[in-house]
Amino acid sequence: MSVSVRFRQAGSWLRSPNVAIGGAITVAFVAIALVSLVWTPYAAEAQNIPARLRPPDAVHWLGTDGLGRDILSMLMVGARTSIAVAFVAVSIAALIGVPIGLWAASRQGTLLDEVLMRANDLVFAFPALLIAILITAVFGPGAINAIIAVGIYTVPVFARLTRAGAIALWPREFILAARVSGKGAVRISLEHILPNILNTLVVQATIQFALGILAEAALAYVGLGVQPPMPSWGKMLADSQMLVSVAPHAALAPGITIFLMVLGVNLLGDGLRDALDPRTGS
Amino acid sequence: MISYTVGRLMSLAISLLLASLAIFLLLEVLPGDPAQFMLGLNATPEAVAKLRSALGLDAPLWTRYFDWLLGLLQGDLGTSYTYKVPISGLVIDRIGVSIPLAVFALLLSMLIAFPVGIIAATRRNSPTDVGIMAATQIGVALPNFWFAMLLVLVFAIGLRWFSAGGFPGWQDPVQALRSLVLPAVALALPQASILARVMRSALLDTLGEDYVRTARAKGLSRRQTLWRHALQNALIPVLTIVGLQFSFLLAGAIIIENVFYLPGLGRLVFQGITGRDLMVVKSVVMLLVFAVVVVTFLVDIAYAMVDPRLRRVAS
Amino acid sequence: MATLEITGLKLVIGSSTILKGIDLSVERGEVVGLIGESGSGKSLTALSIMQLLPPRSQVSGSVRLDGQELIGQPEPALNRLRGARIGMVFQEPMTALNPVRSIGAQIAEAIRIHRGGNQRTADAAALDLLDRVELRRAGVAPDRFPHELSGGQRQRVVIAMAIANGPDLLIADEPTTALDATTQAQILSLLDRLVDEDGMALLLISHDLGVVAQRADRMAIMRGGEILEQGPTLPLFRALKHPYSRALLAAARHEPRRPLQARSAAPPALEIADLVCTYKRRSRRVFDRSREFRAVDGVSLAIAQGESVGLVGESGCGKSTLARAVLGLEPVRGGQISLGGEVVSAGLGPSPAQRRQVQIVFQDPFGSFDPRQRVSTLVGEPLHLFGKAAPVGTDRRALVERALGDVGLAADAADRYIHEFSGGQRQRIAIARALLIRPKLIVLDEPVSALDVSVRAQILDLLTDLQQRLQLSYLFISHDLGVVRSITDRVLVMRHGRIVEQGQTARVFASPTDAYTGSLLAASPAIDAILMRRAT
Amino acid sequence: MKTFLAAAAIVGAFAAQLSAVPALAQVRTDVNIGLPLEPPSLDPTAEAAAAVDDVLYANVFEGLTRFAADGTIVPSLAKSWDISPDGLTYTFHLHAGITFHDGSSFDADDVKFSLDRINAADSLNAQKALYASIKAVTVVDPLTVKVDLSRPDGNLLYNLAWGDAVMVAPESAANNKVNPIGTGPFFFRDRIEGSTISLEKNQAYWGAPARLDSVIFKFIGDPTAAFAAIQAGDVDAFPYFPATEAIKQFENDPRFRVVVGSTEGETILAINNAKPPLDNVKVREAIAHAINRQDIIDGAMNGFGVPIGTFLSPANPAYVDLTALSAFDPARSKALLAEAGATDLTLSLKLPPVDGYARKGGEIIAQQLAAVGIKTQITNLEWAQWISEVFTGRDYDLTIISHVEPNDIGIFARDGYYFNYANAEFKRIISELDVTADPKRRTELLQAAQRNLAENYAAGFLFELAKVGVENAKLQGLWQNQPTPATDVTAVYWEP
Repeated sequence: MSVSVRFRQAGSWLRSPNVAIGGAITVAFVAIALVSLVWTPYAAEAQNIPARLRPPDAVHWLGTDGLGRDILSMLMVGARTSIAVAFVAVSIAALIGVPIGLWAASRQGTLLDEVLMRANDLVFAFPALLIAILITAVFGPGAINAIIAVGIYTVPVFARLTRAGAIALWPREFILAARVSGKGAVRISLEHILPNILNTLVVQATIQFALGILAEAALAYVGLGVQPPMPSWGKMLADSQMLVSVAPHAALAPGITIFLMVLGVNLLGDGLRDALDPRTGS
Repeated sequence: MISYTVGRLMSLAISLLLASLAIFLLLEVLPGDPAQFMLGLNATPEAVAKLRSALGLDAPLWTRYFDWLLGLLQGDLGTSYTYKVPISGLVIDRIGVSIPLAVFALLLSMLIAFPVGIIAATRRNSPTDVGIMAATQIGVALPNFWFAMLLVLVFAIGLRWFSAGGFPGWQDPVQALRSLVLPAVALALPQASILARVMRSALLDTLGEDYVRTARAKGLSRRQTLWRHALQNALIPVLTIVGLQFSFLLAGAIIIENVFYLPGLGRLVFQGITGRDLMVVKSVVMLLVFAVVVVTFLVDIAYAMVDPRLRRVAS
Repeated sequence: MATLEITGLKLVIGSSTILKGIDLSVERGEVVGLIGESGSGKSLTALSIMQLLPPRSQVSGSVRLDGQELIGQPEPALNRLRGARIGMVFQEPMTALNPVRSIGAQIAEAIRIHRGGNQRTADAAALDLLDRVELRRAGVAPDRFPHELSGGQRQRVVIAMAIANGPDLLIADEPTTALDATTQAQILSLLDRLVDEDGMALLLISHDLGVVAQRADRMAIMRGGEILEQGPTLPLFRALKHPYSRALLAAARHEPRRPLQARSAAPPALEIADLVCTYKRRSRRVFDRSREFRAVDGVSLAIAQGESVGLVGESGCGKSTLARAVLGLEPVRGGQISLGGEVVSAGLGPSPAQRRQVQIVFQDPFGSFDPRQRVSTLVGEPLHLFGKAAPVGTDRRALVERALGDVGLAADAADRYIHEFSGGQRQRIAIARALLIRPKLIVLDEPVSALDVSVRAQILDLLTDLQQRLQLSYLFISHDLGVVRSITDRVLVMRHGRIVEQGQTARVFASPTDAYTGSLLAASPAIDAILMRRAT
Repeated sequence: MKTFLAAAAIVGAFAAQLSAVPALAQVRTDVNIGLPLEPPSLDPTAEAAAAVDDVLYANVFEGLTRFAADGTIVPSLAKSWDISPDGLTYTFHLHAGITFHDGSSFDADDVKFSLDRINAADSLNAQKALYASIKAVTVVDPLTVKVDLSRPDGNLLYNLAWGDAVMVAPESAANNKVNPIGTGPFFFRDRIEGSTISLEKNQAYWGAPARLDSVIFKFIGDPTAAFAAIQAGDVDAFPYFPATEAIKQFENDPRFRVVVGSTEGETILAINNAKPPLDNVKVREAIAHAINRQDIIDGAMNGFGVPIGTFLSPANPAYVDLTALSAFDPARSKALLAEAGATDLTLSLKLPPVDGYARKGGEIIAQQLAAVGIKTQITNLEWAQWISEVFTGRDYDLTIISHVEPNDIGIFARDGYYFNYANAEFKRIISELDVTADPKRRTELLQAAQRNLAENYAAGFLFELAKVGVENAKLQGLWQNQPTPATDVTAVYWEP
C-alpha cells in the first residue's frame, strides 16, 4: 500500500507487457460479450440435433455441441454471463465492503470496528463454495443468486483491504491537516482516504473479478449458475467433458476460454499492480 | 500468554455461537421437506408425518436449535437422516480422507512454491523469473476442475499410473496415498502458483530491507543472507496464505472430490444439501467453521513463534 | 600507504551518473568526515567502497584497501573483506537489525562467518563486544531481540557487528542522524573511543557540519557526485573556497534577524493549564483495565499574541502530543486549553471559530499533502472551517494565490500537483496552507527537521518575516536546540511529559538551571563553539 | 492442447499394452461395480430409494418371489404356492434349510414377521399401499404360510417380488439399515459412506452358490468420473452408465461391451391436467404434436430410448404402439392452439436434477415448444425441491420425469396425484384391473387404459428409458434389462 503514487501516463502502463497482453485479452472478451448482444453467428440456443457434435469447419468455426448448437455463439453469449455475474458481484461487494472498511478504520479500536471486523472474519470462516451451494439451494439457482454467492465472499476482502489501507493513512500528516481544517470522518474518508487507496482497490477488484469468473464457472459446472437455455462456460464444460475423445472441440473450447479470460484479467491486475506500486514499478 | 489465549478463546466462542445461529437459520429457510424427500414419490402423507416426528422435525424452532447446540457441546453431532448412523462416525471417516488430502496438497503446494518463489525472487527480472511468473499465471488461471479432468485423462486413462478416483481406505496406506496423488496435484497446482507468487513478493520485500544490507556488510554472501535472514522474515506473510489455503483445502475441494469420487467432508455436505440431510449439513458446516477458526488461531500462534515481536506482545 | 585510497571513482546507475570521479583517502587511525546534503552521492560513495551497489550499477576508477584493489574483485573475495576488514554502520538503526533473531546471534554470526570456530567461542566473543559498546553495563543481554532495544542501543549493536573482526576501515554513514541529541553525542564518543583503541580508519559521513567539525581530522565536502574541496578540518573551515561550502557554513551559522517583540495587551493566543493527555496501552488481559500512559502530564504554558515560543525535547517526550492536543487532534484527559481567551470544550474539542485561530505546519514535507490533489485544493482546505461562508470561485482562488505569494511562490503553483515541488517548496506550501485563513497561532511541529541545511535557513527566514508582517504567534516544536535558539523569544524544555525548564531563550541557553537542559545543550553545540573549542 | 492430448493418449495406449502383458492368467473372483446413486440407509423395506435395491436386491435380500432377468416372476424363498379359487387366499411353501447371514434359520414365522411389519401402523415402508390387500398372515407350519386378502389382488405375486417385501428376521430387522442381514448368496461386509459397499460370498447359501467371492459397489455420480473410472479399470461394470455421450467410444473399444436393455422407466413430459389452459385437451394435444421424440432421444439420450405413445413399457406384452396419435406435427400443433384460443402461452417447465432426460431433454423440449409458439420458463430443481414443489405441491405446468416403477400405469388414477388427471373412465378401468387375476382380461384392461391416456393426451409420452450399461468384455452374467431396480450378481463370473 502506498500513498505517494504518482500519476503516470496511460502510455507507460501499456509498456508493461502484462498490462498490454492482459488488457488486450480482457478488452477482447468484453468486446465479444458486447457484440453478442447484437450479433452472434447463430442464435446461441438454436438447436440442430441432426448436426450435433460437428467438428470445427467453415460453417461452425468452433463446431457444434451435443444439441447441435454453435459453440462459438454459445461462448460469446457465455462471455456475457460470466462477465456480467463477476462484474456485478464484485461491484456490489466493493460497494458494501469499501464503506464498511472505511467506517471501521475511522473508528479504529472502538467496539464498532471490532464488531465489523469480527463479522468479516466469520464470513471468511465459512467454507465458500459450500455456502454458495447452500445459497443457491435456498434461493434456487440462477444468475442473481450466483451473484450473491460470489459477492458475499468478496465483501470481506474489500472491507479488510480498505480498512488496512485506511488505517495506514489515518495517522498521516495530510489527514491530520484535513482534520485541522475541521473536516469530519466521512468527508476525510471520501476526499482523502478513498482516492489514495483506489489504486489498490482497483487492482484487488481486478483480481476478484478473475476469481469471480472462476467461481461463476465452478457454480455453473455443478449446475447452480444461470439456467438454460442461457449458455454459460462452466455448464458447457460440464456438459461436454466426457466427449473429450469423441468431440474434443466441444470439451476443450469452454475450458480454454475460461482459462484465457482468467489469465487475461489476472495479467491485467498484476500489471496494474506493478505499474501503480512504486515499490515494484520501474 | 495464558490470559491472552483465554481472551482470544472467548471471542472465538462468541464467533462460533453466531456462526451456529447463522447456519441453523439458513437451513430453516431451505425449501424441501427432508421427510418427504426421504420417503420418495409413493409415500403416504401419514408416513411423511410419522417420519417428521421420528426425525424431531415437528419440535419448535428454538427447542431444536438448543438441542442441537447442546449436543454439539457434548460432542454429539446428531444422527444422519440419510445414513441413519451417528454423524460423528461419518465425519471421522471423511476426515480420514479430507485431512490427508488437504495436508498432501498443501505439502505439495509448499514443496513446489517455496523453491520456485525463492528462485524467482533471487533472479528477479531474469528470464527464469519471467518464465516462472508466466507459469504461475497459468496455474492460477486454470480452473481446477478442468485441470483435474485433464490429469485423469492423461495419468489415469492414458497412462494408467493412478486410478481415476475413489478411495480404498487406509488399510493399505500405499494404495491410499496413491489414490490421493491426482486429486492432490489438481488441488495443489493453483495453490502452489499463488503461494509461489506470495513467496516471491515477500522475499523481494525482505531482500530490500536494511538488515539484509547489514548482513551483506557483515560479509555474508547473497545465499547466506537469503537463508539466514531474508527467508525467516518472508515466512510471515507466507504463513498467512498457508493458513488460508489449509482452510480452503479442507472444505473447498468439493468439486475435486466429485471428479475423483472421494468420500471427503465437502462432498458429505454437498450430498447433505441435495439430499436434505439437514443434520449432516448443519453439524458438518459447523465443524468446518470450527476447524477454520482453530487453524486461524494456530496460525496466529505460529506467527508468534516466527516473530519475536509478537511473542512479547502476546505474553 | 593509506588504509583507504579512492581515486577517480565513477558510478553510473542505469543512465544517470551518480559519482563523477571521487578522490579520497583515509589513513590508519584517522577520522575523515564526508559532508553533503541529500542527493550529493555521499552514501553511494560508501556503498561503492563496500561494493554493495544496487543492480544495474557500473563502477569505474579505483578503490584500494591497503593497496589492494577492490573494484573488479570476485564476490567471494569481497565477502571475505566485508565485515572483516571493512566494517559499516548505517543511518537507520531501527531497521538495520533482523527483527526475528537475537542480537547476540547476529553479532556472533559476524564473528563466525569470518573466523569460523564453534558457537560457544563466538557467543563469548559477542558478549565481549556487547561490553565494548557499553551495552552490557546497560543490562542488555545477548538473548534480547532488536525490538526490545532503543534506537541508540540498536546502533551500538550495529557498531559491535561492524567492529567484531577488528576491521582496518570503519564506514559510518550518518550514524547518528536518526538519534536524539544526547544519544547522538554518546554514539559519536563511542566511535571515537573505538577508533582510538583499535587504530581503525574511520570514514564518517554526515550532512551535519557540527558532527564533522567536532570529530573529523580531515573533511571533504561533496555535492552532485563530486568532492568540492577537502583538507584538514580546522584549516579548511577557516578557508573554505568553494561558494557552496561557504553557503553551507553560513546556513549552519544562520540566525534570522528578529527585532524584539512588543508585548501586546491582547489575551494570550494560547493558554494551557495542567494539560493531561493519555494513551491507552492495550492490555492483553481479559479482566484487566487497560493501563494508561501519560504522554502529557500536567503541562501549563501561555503564548502571548505575536510571541514565538519554543518547545524542546527528545523523541517521546510528549511535545507532539501536546501540539496535537492544542489543535483538537488528541483527546484531552485533564486540564484545559484556551484559544484567544476562550476555553476549548473538553468534550467537543475546539469550535470552528476556535479552530480558525490556530493552524499547523508538519515536519514531513512529503507526507503532509494528499498526493492526489492540486495545490490550490490543498492550500484552500482550511477554508472548510468557514462552512457555508467559505469563499468560492475567484474569491477562493485569490486567497490561495495571496497565501502562495506570502511564502514566495508564484500564483501558477496553485495548478500543479505536490510531487512537482522540492522539499523546501513543499514546506512553503504547508506554511501557505496554515496562513490562508490568517490564524493567530501557528504550531510548527519540527518544520525544518527534514530539510537540508541551506533550505532550512531560507524557511527560518520566511517564518521570521511572516511573524513580523502578520503578527503571528508561534509554538515552535523541535528537538534541535540550534533552530529554536534562532527563532524563539521563550523556550520550554520538555521531558517525560512534563516541562522541566522554561524561560527567555537567551537566558536558558546561557545558564540552564535544569541538569537535563544542560546535557541537551552540551550535546548539540553551535558550530562556532565547536570550532573554537577544537582550535584551542 | 489438442496435439498434447493426442500425444498423451498415444503414450497412454502404449503403456496400457505394456502393462497388459504380465497380467496374471488367474481368473478373477471379485468385481467392482459402479452405480450412480448411493443408497441412504440399507433397509429396502424402509427406504424408498431404488439405490438400496440396486445393491442388495437378490444379492443380500430375497423375497418369497422374485424378478427374473427377463422380468417374469419366479419362485424364490417360496418354492411354490397355491391360490384359492376366489383369489383371496395364497398359501406359500418355503424351501427348507434356509438360514439368515447371522446363522438364524428362516421359516414361516419370519415370513409372518416380515409381512406384518410392512402393514404395521408405525411402518415406514415406502410402498405400503401395494400390500394393503393383505388381511392376515398365518403360520401353518414352519415351511408353510397362508396369506389372506381382503379383496382379490392380481398383482400380489408381482408385488411380493419387489425389494420392499424382502424377508427379514425379527432379531436383525431393526438394525438392517446399517447392517443388513438377509438370506441371499452374498452377505454384507462393510460400507464406506459416500464411497463403497462391499459384499462377500455366503458359503452357507441355500441355492446355487455365487461364482464370485467378493463384490464391491462404488458410487460415482459424476458422469465424467464414471467415464474415467471404467476407462481406468477402477470399475468393471456400470449397469447404468451415466455418460451416454461417451458410449461410442466404448463400442469401438474391444476391452468393453456396451449393453443396451430396457427398463420400466416411462419418460414423460408430465402435464398439470387441472391447470388452465392445460385442462383443455386441445392444448395438451398441441403440446404432444409439437414434440419430436427422436430429436429428444438423440439429443438428450444419445440415441438410446424407445419412443412411447402411452404409459407402458414396450417390453410389456400388453403394450400398444400409440405413438401415431401424438406424431410430430408442428402445423397441426399450431392449428390446435389457435382452435383452443391459447395463443401467447408461457408455461413453467420445472426440471429435476437428472442430467440427461430432464435437463437436456428440457432444453430440447423448450426449443420445440417455442417453435409452435409456446414459451417456457425453465427452472432446474433439486430432488427435494422438485418433490415439494411439483410432486407434493402440484405447483407446475410441465415437468419431465421418468417413472421407473414397473406396471405403474395406475398412478394416473390416483386422486390428488400430481398429474391431476381426473378421468372417471380411466379410474374405472384401473379399479377393475386391480381386482382382476385373469391374464386375458388384464391385457384387455391394460390396453384400454393405454388408449385412454393416449387419446386424452394425459401427458407428453416421450420414450422408454434405456438401460445403457458398459461392462468389461470378459465379465459375464449381468442382467441386460431392468425389470426392477437390482444389480443381480449371483450369476456373474469372469471369462478366463
